[in-house]
This record gives sequence, structure tokens and C-alpha cells, in this order.
Amino acid sequence: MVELNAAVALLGRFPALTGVDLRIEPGETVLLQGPNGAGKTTLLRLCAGLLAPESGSVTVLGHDLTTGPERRAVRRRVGLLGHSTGLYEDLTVAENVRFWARVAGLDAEPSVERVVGALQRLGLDDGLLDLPVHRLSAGQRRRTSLAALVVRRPELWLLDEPHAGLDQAGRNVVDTLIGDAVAAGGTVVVSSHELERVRSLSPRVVTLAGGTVHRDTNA
Amino acid sequence: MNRFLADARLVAAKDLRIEARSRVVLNQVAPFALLVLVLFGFALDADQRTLRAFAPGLFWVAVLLCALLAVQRSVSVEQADGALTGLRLSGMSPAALFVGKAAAVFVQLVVLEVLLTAGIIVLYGSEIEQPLLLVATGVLAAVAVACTGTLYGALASGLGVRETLLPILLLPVLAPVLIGATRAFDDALGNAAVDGWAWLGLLAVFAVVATAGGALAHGALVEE
Amino acid sequence: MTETMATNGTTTGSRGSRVLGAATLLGLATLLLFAFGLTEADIRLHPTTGEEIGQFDAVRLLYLHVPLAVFTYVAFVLCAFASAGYLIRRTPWFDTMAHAAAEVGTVFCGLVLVTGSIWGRPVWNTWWEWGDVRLMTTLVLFLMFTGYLALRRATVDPRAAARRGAVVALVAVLDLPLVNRSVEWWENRTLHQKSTLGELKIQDLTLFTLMLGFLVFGLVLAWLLLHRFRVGWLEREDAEHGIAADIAERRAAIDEGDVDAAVGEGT
Amino acid sequence: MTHLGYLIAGWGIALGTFAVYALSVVRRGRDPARRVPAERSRWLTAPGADAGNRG
Repeated sequence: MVELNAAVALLGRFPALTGVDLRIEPGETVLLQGPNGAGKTTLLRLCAGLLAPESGSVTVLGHDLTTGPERRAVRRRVGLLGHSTGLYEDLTVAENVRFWARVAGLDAEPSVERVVGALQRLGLDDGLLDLPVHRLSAGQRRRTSLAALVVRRPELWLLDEPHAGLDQAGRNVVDTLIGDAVAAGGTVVVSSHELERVRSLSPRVVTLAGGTVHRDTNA
Repeated sequence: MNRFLADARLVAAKDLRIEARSRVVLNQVAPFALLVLVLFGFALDADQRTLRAFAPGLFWVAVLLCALLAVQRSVSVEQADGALTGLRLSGMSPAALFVGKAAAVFVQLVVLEVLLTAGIIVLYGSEIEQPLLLVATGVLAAVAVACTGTLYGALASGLGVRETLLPILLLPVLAPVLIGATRAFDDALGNAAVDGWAWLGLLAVFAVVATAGGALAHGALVEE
Repeated sequence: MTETMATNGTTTGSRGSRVLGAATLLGLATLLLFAFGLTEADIRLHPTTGEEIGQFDAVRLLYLHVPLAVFTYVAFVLCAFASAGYLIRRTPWFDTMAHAAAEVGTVFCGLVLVTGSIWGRPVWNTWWEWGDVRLMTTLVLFLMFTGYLALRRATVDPRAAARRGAVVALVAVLDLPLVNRSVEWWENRTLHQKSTLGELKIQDLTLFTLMLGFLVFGLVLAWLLLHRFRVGWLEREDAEHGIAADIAERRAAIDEGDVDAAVGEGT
Repeated sequence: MTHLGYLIAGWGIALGTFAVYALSVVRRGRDPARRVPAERSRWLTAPGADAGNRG
């Protein structure tokens, strides 16, 4: 599913990943933890095909990410939730989710149902649907952005701090969502400071430090 | 190909919808365009004959200044909250994204041109002698500016405070458009005995090269 | 600056580049001798009135200006080819060459504008001739490559800088014919362009000096390109070397206790 | 000689600029040249092999 060997990635000239060896099997749920700046975000972006590895090998969903075309091909199949929500301020919640669903290649009609379903599952009530995003709270934005991801049904979920900035209910929703993804046979990599929370979902914890895998409960 | 056009249309519609909601171009750039016309009037001493003689040049300088703002707005829409990352993750072809973004800028430029045309008629006393030439010039120049601007917007994006680079990068490249469109307008407004249609040919070449080249080159820039 | 460099690299020089440099300096001295000493001023008699016309001694600026102009275009075309090569092959050689050619070309281009302006003042009686196609084209080119260099300086990620630079260089060179054509039509409306060399009465020695100018400034271009390329190459190697060291340093600096404290795990 | 001022200005500015630029390039190369091992700067390992490096 995901296999990295001695993967090095640079941000500008800074070696954010200094040689990562990691293997994740299909259907697995992996928790990434580590100090700030350990490389969690970079690792997730690397697996999503947004970064080119400087050296080493990265294979995700059978794509060799050392080449540009393969990186482009893998992007469509993974779902990355990053720090920014990727929403357009001036469009409504429904328009945003629908736009991202259609960009992902889903047809317009079934996606409307899915959009509503996904939003409800995330605890966003119908009243919010026609509100422009700039009127939402941070938590509501994050849920909207998650909804846009859920609608796409990715094969590999890469969740970067999905609990950050959410209230108790919101964090519960995220857990439900991860549970759904796992139940549907998806593979989930999630970075989080909410150790207890995610540990109940996943027995495997990978600790990053200094841009490399410091500890792996599976190893 | 269908997929390409559908993606491009999706992006263009999204940008235009954002503009319809936020009205940044309509409420900020359009008044600026008219302001530029008025400022030229002050600077050139409010002699309507002079203004009329220079109307085509002033018109296109105003269009270029507005285009800079429109392109910057088009870039910032994607940059504000990491939407560009989402677009890259969608696997959409960079060429389709380019065409979509450029099309939205094009529509906004055409609206601004209509407004500016009204402006030079009212303020400078210009008279349209060849409407067809005028429209064709406006459309082709808008294509050329929108495509070049969108490509250079992608180039200058993500530089943080250094995004002020856009004008110095973009304006020299657009020199032929400025010259060509001004001369064609000279003919269309009956200002000078030049062959406006020949200039239109130059604009057409520029527009075609900018569209094709931009679509090709955009991949190399968005891929980052 | 003697033969110490072959073993320990302390400069961008090499035996080859030193020979080239010496030849360039020798050539420059010879060129000055010819341009100022051996050739004559451009003085002709007006066919009817008999008064003296021509460029007089200002013609001596052309032995400098014309070769510079030609090699500006050589450098920029080289930059465009290297940029295209980079977009196709994505190897650092092409990018380093494109950057070197752009920088050296911009220096040449700036000097073309300055020397042209200085020559134009006595001969055309104006510092700036709006009607001249080549002048306007060169100015636009200069502005585009100034932007190119500024863009490269502003981009932190070297790979992004390479890609963006390559696109700008290609656009600039592709835009050039359109700029040239538009200015040509534009100036035809009012003025007619003077052919600067055509009206000279070219004597053997004048022609020889001009050719010598081409040779010498070709050598100047080659020497500068060679060294600027090597600087770019070394800086990239140096940065990569630094990154390898940074990686080792980061990996060595991982502290068990710090990690545990950060992830909230006591022992 | 006529136009002497123009001649001196033109040639002086050009040659002066070249000299300054050439010096700056050489000086800019010194630091990295010292740090980068000789085998990584190909023209130094094979003296006189400039053509190979540039072609």
C-alpha cells in the first residue's frame, strides 16, 4: 500500500525528511506522532504525491512517486486533509463540497445526495449548507473540508491533525469518520496529538523525530 | 477532451461565481479603471482634443493596469486557503486548470473593456467608426492578456511579499499587445490612418501563442 | 593566480580558462589599438555641398556596440535553448547554463543600451531614438531578463526557480519576434529607421576592426559564461553537500528524552 | 579626435562594467570552490578538459 525506503524530502533546502523507512499494509490504521517539525506533515504530503522525493524510493498504491506522471496519478486516489481547508471563502458550504466532488470527477447528480449525507454525518445541519464559508466557525470549516474529502471516497486517507481546532463533538465526529473509512476497507494514516483517542482506533504508532522514523510499534 | 473542457468550465464557472459573490473586480477594479481615465485627463491638461488623440493608448494602458489586479485576484483566490493544493490533488490536468482560470480573467477583462469604452466615449469624446474592428481587437487582446497574465500569475505566486514581481515580469511581455491593440483602436476610432486589421493579425498570433504556450507551460509551474 | 589550481580547487579557473582569459585580454588590447589608433574616423564629403559629413570619431563606438548587441542575442538564445533543455531533461546542467547565460546576457544587454545611447547622442542627436526597432526590442528584452533574474532571486526552492526561470526565458525569446514586428510597424508610421552600418563607407581596416571586435567580445562572452557557469555549478554542489551534512546532523541530534517529552510519554 | 567624451564614456563604462562583473564572478566562486571537493568540480580533475565540461 505504502512503502518508503530511505526517503529524503526537502522543503526548499531544508531536509524535512532525512531518510524514512516505512511500510503500511492495506486496511491498516497508523498513528503518526512526534515533536513539532519532526516531518509528519511532509511525510503525508510526500505520500500524497505533492512533493518529489529527493532520494530513496516512495511507492504508494502501486505508484512509484519518483516520477512526475506517477505522482499526478496517485493524487487522485488519496485523500489528504492538510492544515489549510482548501475552501473558497465566498462560496457556500454546499457549493464548495460540490465543486470539489466534481473536480474529483464525480458526476453532479449522485454527488448532491452524497454531499448532504456527508455533511450530516459530520454533524453539519442543513441550515449551514447555503452559508458562505467566511461565515463559518473554524470547526465548521474543518468539517466542511472533511465532507469534501468523504465525498471523494479515497483509497488512502492521509489526515494531518484532523482533531486540531475541533470541539469535543467534532473530535468524536472525526473518530467516527476514521472508523467508517477503516470499516470500508480504507487505509488511514493520521497524525495527531490526541494519543488516547487514536490509539483506541489503531494499535500501530509510528513516532517521527528529526525527519526519520524514531520508533514503530510494529517493528 | 470532454473531460478537459468540463474541468476548464468548472474552474471558470467557480471563479466567476466567486467574483459574482465578492464583487472584488466590479467594486474595486472597475472604479480604478475609470479613475485612471480621469487621472490621465488631469495629467494631460483636460484638452479634449489631446485626450481624444491619445484615447487608444490610454485605454490600453488602463486595461493592462486592471489586468494586473484581476490576475492578482485570480491567484489569491487559490492561494488564500490552500485551494491550489486541492486542485493539484484532484489530478485535474494543469492545462484545463489554466484554460479555466484564463477564461474567467478573460470575461472580467471584457467587462472592464466595455466599461472603459464607455469611459473614453463620454470623457474623451471618442467616436467609434469601425465597431467590428473595435470588438475584434477587444476580444483578441483580452485573450492575449488573460492567458499571459494567468501564466505569469502562476509564476509569481507563492513568493510571499515578493509577489510584487508580477508587473515587472508581465508588462514587458505584453508590449506587443499594447502596441498592436492601440494601433488597431487608432483605426477603429478613426484617429489615424493605419491598417487596423493588420494589427489585428499580430494580436491574433499573440493570442494563439499565449493560449497554447500557457496551457503547455502551466504544468511545469503547477507541478511544484 | 598561477598553476596552483589544478590540484586544490580555490577558484573557478582552470588551465583552459586562463588561456582563454589571457587571449581575451590580449584581444582587447589589440582591439583598442585598432579602434583608436589604426582606423580612421568616418568622414565623408557631401556629394553636392562638399561639406564634411559622417559619424566622425563616434564611429569608434561601433566596434564596441555592434559586437555587444550581437552577442547579447547569442547569450539569450543560448539561455532559451538551455531552458528548453531543462524542461525536457530536468538536469542541473541545463539550468545552470540557462542561469549563467541569462545573467551574462543581461550585463551585455545593459551595455548595449548604454553604449547605443552614448553613440546615438552625437550621431542621431538624441539619447533615445523611439523610432528604432532594435533599440526598443533590446530594451524590452533587457526588462524581461531583469525580471527573470529577480524571479530567480525571489524563489527559494532551487527546483521551482529552475522551472519558473525556464518558462520566463522561453516566453521572452518567443515574444521577441512579436515585439520586433510590432515596433517595426509602429515606427514605420512616423519615422524611418536608419541603417547604422549600411551608410558607412566600409574600408578594409574598418571592416577588419569590426570583425576583431566580434572575436574579442565573443571571447569575453565565452570567458564570462565559463566562469559564471562554474560558479552556479559549485554553488549547487555546495548546497547539496550542505544538505547531506544537514541530514546527518539532524539524524544525529535526535534526543530520546526530548521526543518522549514532546509526544507525552514518560518512562 | 572628435566626440572624445562620448568615446571615453562608452568604452570606459563597458570595459569597467566587464571588469567589475568578471571580478565579482570570480570572487563569488571562491568560497564554494574551496568547500566543494575537487572531484565534484569536473574541470579541476582533468585540467584543460573545459570542452568536455561545457559540451
